[in-house]
Amino acid sequence: MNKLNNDIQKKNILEILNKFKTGIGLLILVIVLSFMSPYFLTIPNILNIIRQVSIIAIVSFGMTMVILTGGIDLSVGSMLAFSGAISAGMMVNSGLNVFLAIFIGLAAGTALGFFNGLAVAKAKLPAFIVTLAMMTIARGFTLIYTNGRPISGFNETFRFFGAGYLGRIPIPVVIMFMFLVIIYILLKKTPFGRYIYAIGGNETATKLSGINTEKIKVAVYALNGFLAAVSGIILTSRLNSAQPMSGEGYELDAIAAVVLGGTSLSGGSGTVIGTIVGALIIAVLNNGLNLLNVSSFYQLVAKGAVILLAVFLDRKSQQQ
Amino acid sequence: MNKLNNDIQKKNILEILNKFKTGIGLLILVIVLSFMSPYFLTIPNILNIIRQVSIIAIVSFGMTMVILTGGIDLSVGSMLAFSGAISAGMMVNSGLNVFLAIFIGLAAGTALGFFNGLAVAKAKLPAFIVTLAMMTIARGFTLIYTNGRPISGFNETFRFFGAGYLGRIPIPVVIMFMFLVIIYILLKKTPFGRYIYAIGGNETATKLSGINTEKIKVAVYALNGFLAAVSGIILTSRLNSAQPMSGEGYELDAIAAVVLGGTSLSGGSGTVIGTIVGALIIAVLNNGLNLLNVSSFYQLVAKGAVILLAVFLDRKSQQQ
Amino acid sequence: MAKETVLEMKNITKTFPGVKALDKVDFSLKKGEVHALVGENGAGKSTLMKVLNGIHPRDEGKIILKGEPVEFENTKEAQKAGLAIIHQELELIPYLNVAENIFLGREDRNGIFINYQKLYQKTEEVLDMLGVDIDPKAQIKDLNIGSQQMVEIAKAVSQNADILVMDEPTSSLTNQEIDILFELIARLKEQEIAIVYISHRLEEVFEICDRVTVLRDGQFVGEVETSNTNEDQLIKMMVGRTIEDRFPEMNFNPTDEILKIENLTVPDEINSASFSLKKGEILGIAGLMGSGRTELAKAIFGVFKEKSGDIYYRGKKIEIKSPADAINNGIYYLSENRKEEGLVLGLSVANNISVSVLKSMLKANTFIDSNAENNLARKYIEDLKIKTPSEKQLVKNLSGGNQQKVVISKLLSTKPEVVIFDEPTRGIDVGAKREIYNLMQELIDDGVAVILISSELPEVLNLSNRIIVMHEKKIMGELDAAEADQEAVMKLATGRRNQ
Amino acid sequence: QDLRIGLAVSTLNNPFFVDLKEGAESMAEEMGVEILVVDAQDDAAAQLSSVEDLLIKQIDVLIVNPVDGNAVVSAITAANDAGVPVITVDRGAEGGEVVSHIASDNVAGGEMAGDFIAEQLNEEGKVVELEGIPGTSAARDRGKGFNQAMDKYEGMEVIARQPAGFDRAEGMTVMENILQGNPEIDAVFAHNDNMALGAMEAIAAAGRSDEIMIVGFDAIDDAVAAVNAGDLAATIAQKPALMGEMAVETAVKVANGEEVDEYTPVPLELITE
Ligand SMILES: Nc1ncnc2c1ncn2[C@@H]1O[C@H](COP(=O)(O)OP(=O)(O)OP(=O)(O)O)[C@@H](O)[C@H]1O
Ligand SMILES: Nc1ncnc2c1ncn2[C@@H]1O[C@H](COP(=O)(O)OP(=O)(O)OP(=O)(O)O)[C@@H](O)[C@H]1O
Ligand SMILES: [Mg+2]
Ligand SMILES: [Mg+2]
Repeated sequence: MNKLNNDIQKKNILEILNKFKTGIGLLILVIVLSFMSPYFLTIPNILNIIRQVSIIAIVSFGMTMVILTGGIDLSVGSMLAFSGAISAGMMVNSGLNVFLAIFIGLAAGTALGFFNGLAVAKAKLPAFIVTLAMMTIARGFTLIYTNGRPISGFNETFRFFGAGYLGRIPIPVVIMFMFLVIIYILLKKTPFGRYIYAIGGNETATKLSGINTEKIKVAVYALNGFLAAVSGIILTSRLNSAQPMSGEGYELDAIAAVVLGGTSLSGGSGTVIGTIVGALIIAVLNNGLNLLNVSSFYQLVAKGAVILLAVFLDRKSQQQ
Repeated sequence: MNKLNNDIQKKNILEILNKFKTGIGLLILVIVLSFMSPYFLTIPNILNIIRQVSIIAIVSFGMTMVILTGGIDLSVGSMLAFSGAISAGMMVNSGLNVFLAIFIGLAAGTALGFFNGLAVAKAKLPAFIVTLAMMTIARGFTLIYTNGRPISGFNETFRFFGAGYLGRIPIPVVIMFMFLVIIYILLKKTPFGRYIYAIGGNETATKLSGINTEKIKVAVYALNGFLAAVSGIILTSRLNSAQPMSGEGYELDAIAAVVLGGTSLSGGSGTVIGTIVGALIIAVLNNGLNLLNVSSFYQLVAKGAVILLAVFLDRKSQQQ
Repeated sequence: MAKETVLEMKNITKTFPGVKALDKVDFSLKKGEVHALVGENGAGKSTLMKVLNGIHPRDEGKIILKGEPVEFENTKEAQKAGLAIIHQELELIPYLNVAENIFLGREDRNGIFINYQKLYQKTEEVLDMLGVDIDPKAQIKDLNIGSQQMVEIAKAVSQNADILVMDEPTSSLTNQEIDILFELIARLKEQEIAIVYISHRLEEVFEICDRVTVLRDGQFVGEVETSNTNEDQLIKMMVGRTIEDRFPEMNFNPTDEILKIENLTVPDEINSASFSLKKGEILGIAGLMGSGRTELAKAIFGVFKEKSGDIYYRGKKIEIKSPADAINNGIYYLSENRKEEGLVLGLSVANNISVSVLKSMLKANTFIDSNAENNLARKYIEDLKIKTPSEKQLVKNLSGGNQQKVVISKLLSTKPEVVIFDEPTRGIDVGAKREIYNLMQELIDDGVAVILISSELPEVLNLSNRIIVMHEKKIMGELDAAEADQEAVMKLATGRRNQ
Repeated sequence: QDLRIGLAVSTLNNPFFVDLKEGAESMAEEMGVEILVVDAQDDAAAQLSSVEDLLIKQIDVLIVNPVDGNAVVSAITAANDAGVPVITVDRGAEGGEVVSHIASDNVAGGEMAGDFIAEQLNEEGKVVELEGIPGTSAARDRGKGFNQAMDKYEGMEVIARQPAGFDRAEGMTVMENILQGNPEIDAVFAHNDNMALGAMEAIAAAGRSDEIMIVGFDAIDDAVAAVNAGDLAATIAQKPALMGEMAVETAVKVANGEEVDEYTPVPLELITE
């Protein structure tokens, strides 16, 4: 009787594990770290990690969609910085109302993304080059706009988006979950989402089915710009300062989260749930290395090795 | 009569232009710059540009092969730094003979590339993640080996590779041309090269044709590590110092050169001649912006815009 | 029974770089008729239909649909005007499921969401109508090529178009499925839908079509009523000469055993298969779609990592760990799926043909001898009559049938001793088919051993000297081809053993 | 006369060097000389290339702010060969002919910060060090000076030493993580103000501002404001604008054949409330 129960439980656990295959690397990482540091598996630290992950996660959601279409976006970090700077400048220098300033910041990010989309979808230029160019251009814009100096001095309302709480839950986490759900539904349940997969799977076939693939792609890049802008505003609020160089290197982190999460760089398959797992792997790793006080040079080696191991475990468990 | 001659000439020029379509962006850039700066089209400056381009070009040659197979390598910058540091350390700290030290540096880079290849080809892990991990790991190794400090104090023999001349031609340029020719022939004329294209075009079909695709891929990544090492040693010699942080961000420059040169990121088509043109576009642009004394923030904007324009012109001229 | 004409194409001309694919072609279609479009590989059939559907712009000519001249910029406009097309090369999305693929771009919505309930329900309906058992929720990538073909058909049928173009819909189907399709076509006809039917199987043309238009080398050759013509006459129109019999009289000369398979098992794919193969014979493998014929072939060819059982080659036990091992031993497998597994579409004809033998044509032991490479390609272009402007043409620009010939050339270039043909005549025209059969004869005359997997039962029955039949990943039995008939094979294929 | 001065800056993505550049530019304008600025974006090889580009334009004097002291030697030698005198600012060069070096001492600055913390804590306490990008000279020198100071005091202990990339967001994240694992922290020293300000946000959000004192480096505007508001305990001022001004002044002197000092120290200043 007991054995049977055991068997059933075992089977259930295996099934659950199977369903969340992408998470197995993360799971093992969490288990190992909780043995290594007594601080790791505590509620404050867990909240801390998900707050830290939220900014890169929001960027990664947009990146997931771009990569699903078979594209790439290297300009997310610069778009993030630009939007943050614009919002900050509108408030501090131009004295605009917080919400109007945020709106303008979001519009700025969306516009840059929209331009990426036009160049990729309409002018048929390679996404890598287009967004690499946008990466420098938007960074240039940001440096020009800020004259290379941080902008700070925000009011409390603005601070809320990055530093506020809803009960015990930090606002950035709330915003991240909101977008996670929205984009999950968008991808799974709406025609727009299905077309994104279709384009990445076989663009010609999608076009032959009468779908305006160009429009979809432009929308995806614009949405990606929008999400980068959301992150930029949260980061600015959280840091209490718009940094002209913020978001540098985020493109690689975001792409890494997407790919770690099981999305193929050639497009067509992957999920946003995988992406959040990927982003968590990176964040947990950074947190763990800090908690264990690993010295800086060895941190690099450890980080690379663990990422390699995580993706290795994931892919092996998926092959079974 | 004269008109006929004119017509023939016109046709010839058009045909030549047509053959070097990838170069049209570069050509226009050169023409514009030579009108804008009197210093631009002078022999010393031209030599200056090709010497500047040589290091990133050698890295880009390896990257071309990797991308042709449908892969990517983000670790080139770190492999470059590691090889440079190892060679320098072998000479300065371990007192080895120059050539032995160089040999060990080259072997180190090749070994790292070989490891990338194994993880991608045999363990079937995504190249993006594998080489991203290698990027941090190799950087960590470099910092550990150098203890975060530059290594310097080389003898004249070693200095020759980066700072020497063959007649008026700088040695790095000579080395670059040598590899350009070798890799051009490798890709165009040997089975190995043909298999690289075939794998990028359709890996399954290539495998079913009896080709050991795994072996080819491992070799390509190893070769890429080797070429990064060559660059690392030239750079170390040229700077007269092995910098632990050198080569940072080179991965994007190298990939940009490859893609600007017309190679598709999904693999299967492209040439190493295109890549050198791509690398030249970036180098000429940097040189031109410095000569024109464009201020640094505006330089970013100008650089992005010109790259976008160059790739736009290229693709348009190819569509005709 | 003079029906009204719904579509007229006049003087259609279309050139690709170096190829005049269509040269002043006329075509007309009446309501409720099934109109066959036949011609050799590369005659321009697919191109004509692509021009009709707005996929390729035409250089010249007029298209008059229901009395109105039309100008479609893209497929969406063609769809709106009531045209649907089943593409020769499957155009499906690998990671979307069957239902999503069928209704891609035409989903029922529930507000902003896809109404999945309705989507699956409608998919069930279409699939039921086609009489196939495919799970609407299955991902395309997990379906075999035959099922994918049925999905492609369902996709076109579900558009309720007035004009339905079928570009070789049966090339990957088994007899049963073909019967189902023909019943469907009969029903569509009753609904006054006009159908353009492209096929290289002339018996099908006589079974279901009312009229036939023949193209040759991009030119219109003629239009005839099926009732007023016969196969020989059609073939003559297509190829400009007569071909006596569909199948040659095969001469087998089985000698030594060359290959012996014992208890070959691949988890989930093949269940303990054993058989042997002699030099100079053709062993046919028959079975229904999904019975595991392809997997058996691939298992021998070293595609699967996990497998058990023994393979003996010339009496010696060998290990085949990869296709490279197989090819080095003289075994070659021709895939049923040329697009995914056979060709590097972005490389030239010459480069594709030579890829397996590149190492044997080197100059100075290092460099590819491009003269030798081009000569090799030109030899096969001539031998197999591959229609291409030159050996330097990219394979992706060839017509489907000619692509198939390129894969066959690649195989022949290795001078194999055991050849596994998996659906070798898929999409190949009558003349070329006959050439391939002749080629098989030549192969066995040279002492080569041939395994032939084909969903065209007559092919298996007429060309093999022995037949093994598979059912659900197992070998059900072996038949002597001389005595076997369709019925005996089908009995085994559906899992009933002969008493 | 038509003097043309080249200024090769290590990076302009950092307000410190922006100040330096602006100091140089305003002085150049004042003295009526032309100044050409190139930016190496912290890449030693890019610096060499951009110096070569400057030499093509026949500058009269080269002011270089090295990305790295060793790697810059090639650039300096190239200038020497072209007969162009070289002045280094902020970081020194390990070779080549340099007529004048204008800088403050980063090692001394790190030590100054360490001494200040020890003094404030009565020579007893637990300290966190936020390191700059591993391998950069600023991270090396400031860390070296700071740890020299820490070693002097028995009661001072560095309990965590973590890299945070000279970046404000990373400074915050890393500090958040360190706060999780260390219930007792008395002070934080960051290799630059950006990281210090990021750490300050993290510490404030954790409600531990009262227990932990923070010391930064560079005295950027935000940091000085934070010091004045009592949020930062101190920052070390290096006066980058002054450095830029002095460099141009010296360059003009060199061009006019006047004598200049081989080393002009720019004094460091500990900025407290
Ligand atoms: N995109 C293209 N570019 C260049 N040539 C093409 C292209 N598409 C088709 N062709 C050429 O046009 C001719 C007609 O091709 P088409 O595909 O219409 O033949 P088909 O009659 O359908 O042949 P099959 O029976 O083999 O399918 C062929 O010579 C083919 O090589
Ligand atoms: N990736 C996959 N996942 C699940 N099932 C699969 C997958 N690939 C193939 N199958 C199934 O395996 C079976 C074997 O298919 P396959 O078409 O290769 O067999 P076959 O006997 O060669 O049939 P055919 O007549 O098409 O040549 C089919 O039922 C197919 O649906
Ligand atoms: Mg066709
Ligand atoms: Mg099959």
